[in-house]
Amino acid sequence: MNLAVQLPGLTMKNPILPASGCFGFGKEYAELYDLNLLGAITIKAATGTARYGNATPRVAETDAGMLNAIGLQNPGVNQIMEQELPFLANYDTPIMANVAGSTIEEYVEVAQKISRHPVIKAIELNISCPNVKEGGVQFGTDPALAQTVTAAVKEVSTVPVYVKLSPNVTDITAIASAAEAGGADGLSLINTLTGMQINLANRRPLLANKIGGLSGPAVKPVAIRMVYQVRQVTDLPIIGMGGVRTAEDVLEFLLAGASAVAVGTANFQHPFVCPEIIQQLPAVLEKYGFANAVEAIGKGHEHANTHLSRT
Amino acid sequence: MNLAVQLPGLTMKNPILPASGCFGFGKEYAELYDLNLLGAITIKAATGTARYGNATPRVAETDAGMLNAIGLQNPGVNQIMEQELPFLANYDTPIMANVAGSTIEEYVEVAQKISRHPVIKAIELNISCPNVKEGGVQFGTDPALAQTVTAAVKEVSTVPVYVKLSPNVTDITAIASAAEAGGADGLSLINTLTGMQINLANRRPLLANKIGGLSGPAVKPVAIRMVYQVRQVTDLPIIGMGGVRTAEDVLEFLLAGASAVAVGTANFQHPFVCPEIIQQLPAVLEKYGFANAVEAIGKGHEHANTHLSRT
Amino acid sequence: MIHEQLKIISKQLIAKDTVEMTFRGRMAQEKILPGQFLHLLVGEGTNHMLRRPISIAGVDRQASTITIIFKLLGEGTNTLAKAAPGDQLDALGPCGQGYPVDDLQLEKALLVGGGIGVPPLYYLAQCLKRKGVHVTMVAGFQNKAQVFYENQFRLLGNYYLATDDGSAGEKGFVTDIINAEKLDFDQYFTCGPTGMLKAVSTQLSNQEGFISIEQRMGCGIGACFACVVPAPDSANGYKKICKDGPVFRAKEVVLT
Amino acid sequence: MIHEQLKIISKQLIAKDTVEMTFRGRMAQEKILPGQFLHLLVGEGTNHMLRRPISIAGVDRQASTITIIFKLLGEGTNTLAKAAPGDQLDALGPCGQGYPVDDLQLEKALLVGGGIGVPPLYYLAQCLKRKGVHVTMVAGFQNKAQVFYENQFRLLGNYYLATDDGSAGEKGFVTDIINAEKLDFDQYFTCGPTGMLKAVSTQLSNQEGFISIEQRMGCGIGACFACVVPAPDSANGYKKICKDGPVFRAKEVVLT
Ligand SMILES: Cc1cc2nc3c(=O)[nH]c(=O)nc-3n(C[C@H](O)[C@H](O)[C@H](O)COP(=O)(O)OP(=O)(O)OC[C@H]3O[C@@H](n4cnc5c(N)ncnc54)[C@H](O)[C@@H]3O)c2cc1C
Ligand SMILES: Cc1cc2nc3c(=O)[nH]c(=O)nc-3n(C[C@H](O)[C@H](O)[C@H](O)COP(=O)(O)OP(=O)(O)OC[C@H]3O[C@@H](n4cnc5c(N)ncnc54)[C@H](O)[C@@H]3O)c2cc1C
Ligand SMILES: Cc1cc2nc3c(=O)[nH]c(=O)nc-3n(C[C@H](O)[C@H](O)[C@H](O)COP(=O)(O)O)c2cc1C
Ligand SMILES: Cc1cc2nc3c(=O)[nH]c(=O)nc-3n(C[C@H](O)[C@H](O)[C@H](O)COP(=O)(O)O)c2cc1C
Ligand code: FES
Ligand code: FES
Repeated sequence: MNLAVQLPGLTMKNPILPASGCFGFGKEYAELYDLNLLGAITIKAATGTARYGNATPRVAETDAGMLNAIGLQNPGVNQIMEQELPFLANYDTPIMANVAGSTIEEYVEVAQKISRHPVIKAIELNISCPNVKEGGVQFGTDPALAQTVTAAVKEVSTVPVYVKLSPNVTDITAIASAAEAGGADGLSLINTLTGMQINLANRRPLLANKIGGLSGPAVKPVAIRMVYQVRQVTDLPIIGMGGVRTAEDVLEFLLAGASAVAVGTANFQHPFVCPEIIQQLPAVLEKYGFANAVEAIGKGHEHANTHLSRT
Repeated sequence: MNLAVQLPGLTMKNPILPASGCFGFGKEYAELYDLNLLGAITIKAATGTARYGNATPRVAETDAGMLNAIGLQNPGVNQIMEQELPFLANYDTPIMANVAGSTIEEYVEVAQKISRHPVIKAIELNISCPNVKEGGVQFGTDPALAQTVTAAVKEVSTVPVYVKLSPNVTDITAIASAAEAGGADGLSLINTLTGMQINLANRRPLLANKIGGLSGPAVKPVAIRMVYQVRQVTDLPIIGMGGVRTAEDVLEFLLAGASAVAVGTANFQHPFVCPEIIQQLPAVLEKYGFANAVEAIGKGHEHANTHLSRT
Repeated sequence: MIHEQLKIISKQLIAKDTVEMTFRGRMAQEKILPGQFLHLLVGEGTNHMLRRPISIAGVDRQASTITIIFKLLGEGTNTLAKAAPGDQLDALGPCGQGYPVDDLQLEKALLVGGGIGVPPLYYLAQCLKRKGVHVTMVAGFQNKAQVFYENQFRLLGNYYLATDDGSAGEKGFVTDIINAEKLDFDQYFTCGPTGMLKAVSTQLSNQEGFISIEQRMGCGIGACFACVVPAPDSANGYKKICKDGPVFRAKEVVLT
Repeated sequence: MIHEQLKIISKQLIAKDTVEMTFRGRMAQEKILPGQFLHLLVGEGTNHMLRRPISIAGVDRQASTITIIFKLLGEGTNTLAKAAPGDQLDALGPCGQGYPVDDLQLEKALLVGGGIGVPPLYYLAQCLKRKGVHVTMVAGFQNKAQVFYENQFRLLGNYYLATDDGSAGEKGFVTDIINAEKLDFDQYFTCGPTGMLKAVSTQLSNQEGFISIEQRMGCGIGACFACVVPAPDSANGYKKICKDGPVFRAKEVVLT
């Protein structure tokens, strides 16, 4: 069965890509399986200079999910380009660079540099990291800022730009529309929901950063809702994510309107989850009456009224 | 061990109360156990006139949670007062009435009437129901409207007013502060997160209303985070809820800053969950070094810096 | 209705993806009407926050056992099926209102069941037979592999079988059989997918009958309003399937 | 590192809340250093999205078995403990970097373990002994009920025991014993709670030593940056515990 999907900049063999931050720069998973199996790869966020990130503990388990507060740890854009990207040139899987920053200037600098690296086929503009005090989340919650930073990055990027949206907003469609107005080539959603766990024994938030980002199956209904709503206000291609761990989950995102589907947290539970999903996807598509992956995209909207309750 | 907590209007034997909409008007659970065991009871939302609610299906299961789109079905405030409340007069457990509406006038009418019924000891102002097109959710996402409706209801209510907050907002503290400015006596959080599930077989949203409210353990980290954040901006008592199913969960909410803790979805999984939690709470409090329930309230903040990352 | 850990005493696959499970428990001593259901907890921890409603397909008061029959459909029923004899299942029951066997005045009953709507009708057939009522059962299944309890029903009265693909019994729907056989009865009793319920109750709209409805449930005890069905002539305009049903007089509710 | 369904061949409670579990699998044929760990999947479905890291406490290449010892702490370890001989556990391993036994030049080793830090030191003691190194073990536990493997360690060398309450061995901490006994050694190897690691490495700051650190993990393979520890002299300023550790030279990392 033909699983291929075509998104701006990303010619994908199948609609599956690991989500940013859950796959490092690919090296570790490359020891487990052939990265050429993947539709694409999103690498860990890059910032202008190296960041150490937050203190530990940085992760906590929650029911059907987890919290993380890594805090954008990365060696900085230059080192990523020198030390990490050459390895990825060994594969014919398109790479999407997740770009983060504290200021528009930083976003612009990183995007300008990294988009010029030959392995990078698209940029995912991370305006939604909840885990750093100045990590760009204000860009993800204020439509005007979202539009401005998107436009600034679009101007310098030599590859298509996907804007990664934060779910921690009253109206996701407003941010999606702002990104579109800023010239985004695509949207990526959802990043993590902000959450907290308190350690009963020492009576403090378990994560050193106190607040972290909730991901995993627990958030899937929120993610599906947001992809569905965003699909109704824009025609931009959507990379859907949030809680995916099975080929059925992938189909649910495709029906909701995603053109490709990213897998994050599930890699930790099952390190082979991406190739396994890719293997099972044809049977699942067939079971539900689809002849290929493209056919399923957006099909969850055909029976829908156009009017949705405002939420 | 002394589990009693004292909140405006609510003199509670213990900090546990069923959450609105998950306990009807008490009759069904009264057949299973003695309602006098409970700290308080929140009854199903009342509106000005009877509402049928949404079409079915109205519920769906999700990982560690569920979606519901009941749509505020209720027989209307008059009939609730005549047919439902007299039964609750048989118990010495304080009753909190959940009040909903589409307009400020409707909120005011319902609050004015129901607050005068002798069994009603407090009002929970539901400005956060995500499941009806005109169900008041705009009051829960716009701080100015939240303040206005709170003030209007406070003016007519003869009992303390708790404002129930929606988690579907960019900044929960802004709404909390608005409710306080409107004169709220307490806050109640969280209501459900909006979510969706798509039925793969028929390719449409599973709930007839398409979008529903996500509740259950899946959302607990979001709820804890919000209670914790709201605790830092106001001294109003907080009724915490979202995913509670064990006495440990209750302690986590107390540490986060809740003075009482409501249990919703877990009643469906384990109909005896409330009395079971109440029975186990003393041992859990003792295990973690507390001599009574009141001592634990807000104790998760003592090690905390006052500065929190804005999310 | 009581809450009990029911002990599984037997489990078997009686048709494709169809499990028959028998429990022992004091619940069997409660008054249980056919059509009432168990509301079963699935799995451990937080994986399944909602119970699963499954009809009671048989009660043996003497042996103190209750039997259910369920189809493997999704994660919940598959998890239930993994439980083994000796294990306990957390059950609420008997839930809801069943067929009012005691109050019925009739000589000839027509039972019409489709797929997983068949199990409660088996218990109903037993109760009716015990009352001296003559039972005719029309059962519909997708195909031969799905058929179960054919012999058991034949022992209780007339039995007609239809399958969608004709691989067993007549090819067609239960309504085709009712049409073709001109069956004679005082009241009918039907349970199955909504499409079938609509077809049967329309076809038999001149007769008195009872239908049993399925709906996704939350609490299963009448507290959450998840499972309502419009009932235009009732005081509130609706009925709760879990508490007022799942069995209703055919004309009492509006199938949606 | 490989991914394998390890078959449980034995399970026993060896002290209060402490389970010893032995698996059979081809993983036992991999090169496994003491200090390396298994990253174990817990339960089914979505209840546990994170695996649990548990140190390897013994390897028998001939029998093709791997042994772990773990303490029942929370939901994860309690679920693991429910698995029975014959069941399979989904494991990644051997993960991380262990004590570099092959490269070490020493005659006398001091091993200092606290609580669930003791298990990897047992495998280390075996490897060292095999190399002809003289082993002195100082083990600390909360109380007598928690003590395990005392006899096994005694067979491998000197053994000192401390408990917080004095219910077995000396009353006090491992550092008290090191102080009191003026133990003689070339290098030390320690594993246990962070407080103990800090105390031991401060006390022995003039000596060469290795420590093994715990931290909450995501991926367990170096991809998620959950488990970093500051390492001021390294190229990046940090190390990943799951991949570069959990064993480090004592002066390489800063305990937080
Ligand atoms: C009163 C009543 C009696 C029933 N009796 C039987 C019976 O005797 N034998 C039998 O095989 N089945 C019966 N069913 C249907 C049975 O409840 C569902 O097949 C079962 O809940 C599916 O669960 P699952 O996890 O396997 O499927 P999933 O589709 O994974 O379930 C997801 C969710 O949807 C709900 N759901 C899915 N299908 C149905 C359905 N048809 N009705 C209600 N809820 C549903 C589940 O309870 C669960 O909450 C009955 C349903 C009702 C309402
Ligand atoms: C490299 C390494 C080796 C270890 N070796 C052993 C061993 O040999 N024997 C043993 O008993 N324990 C060992 N531990 C600790 C063990 O991983 C935890 O006790 C276990 O994960 C607790 O899980 P739980 O679900 O029972 O507890 P919970 O507290 O419910 O766990 C919740 C979450 O916190 C994590 N967590 C809790 N405590 C720890 C901890 N101390 N270290 C890392 N993560 C933690 C869990 O993995 C899980 O993600 C080791 C830890 C590490 C990092
Ligand atoms: C440990 C961890 C680190 C993450 N780091 C990043 C990141 O650097 N940049 C980013 O845009 N998203 C990051 N995310 C968010 C994921 O890319 C994804 O949007 C989110 O986790 C939802 O998908 P999931 O439920 O499949 O994990 C991270 C998530 C996790 C769990
Ligand atoms: C079936 C159902 C119906 C609900 N109805 C109401 C309601 O009428 N009014 C209200 O304020 N909240 C309502 N809620 C929200 C709950 O009161 C509670 O805020 C939410 O479910 C989170 O708690 P939980 O995770 O313990 O369920 C409802 C929740 C559920 C699951
Ligand atoms: S399932 Fe809750 S009222 Fe019927
Ligand atoms: S746990 Fe993921 S990098 Fe160590």
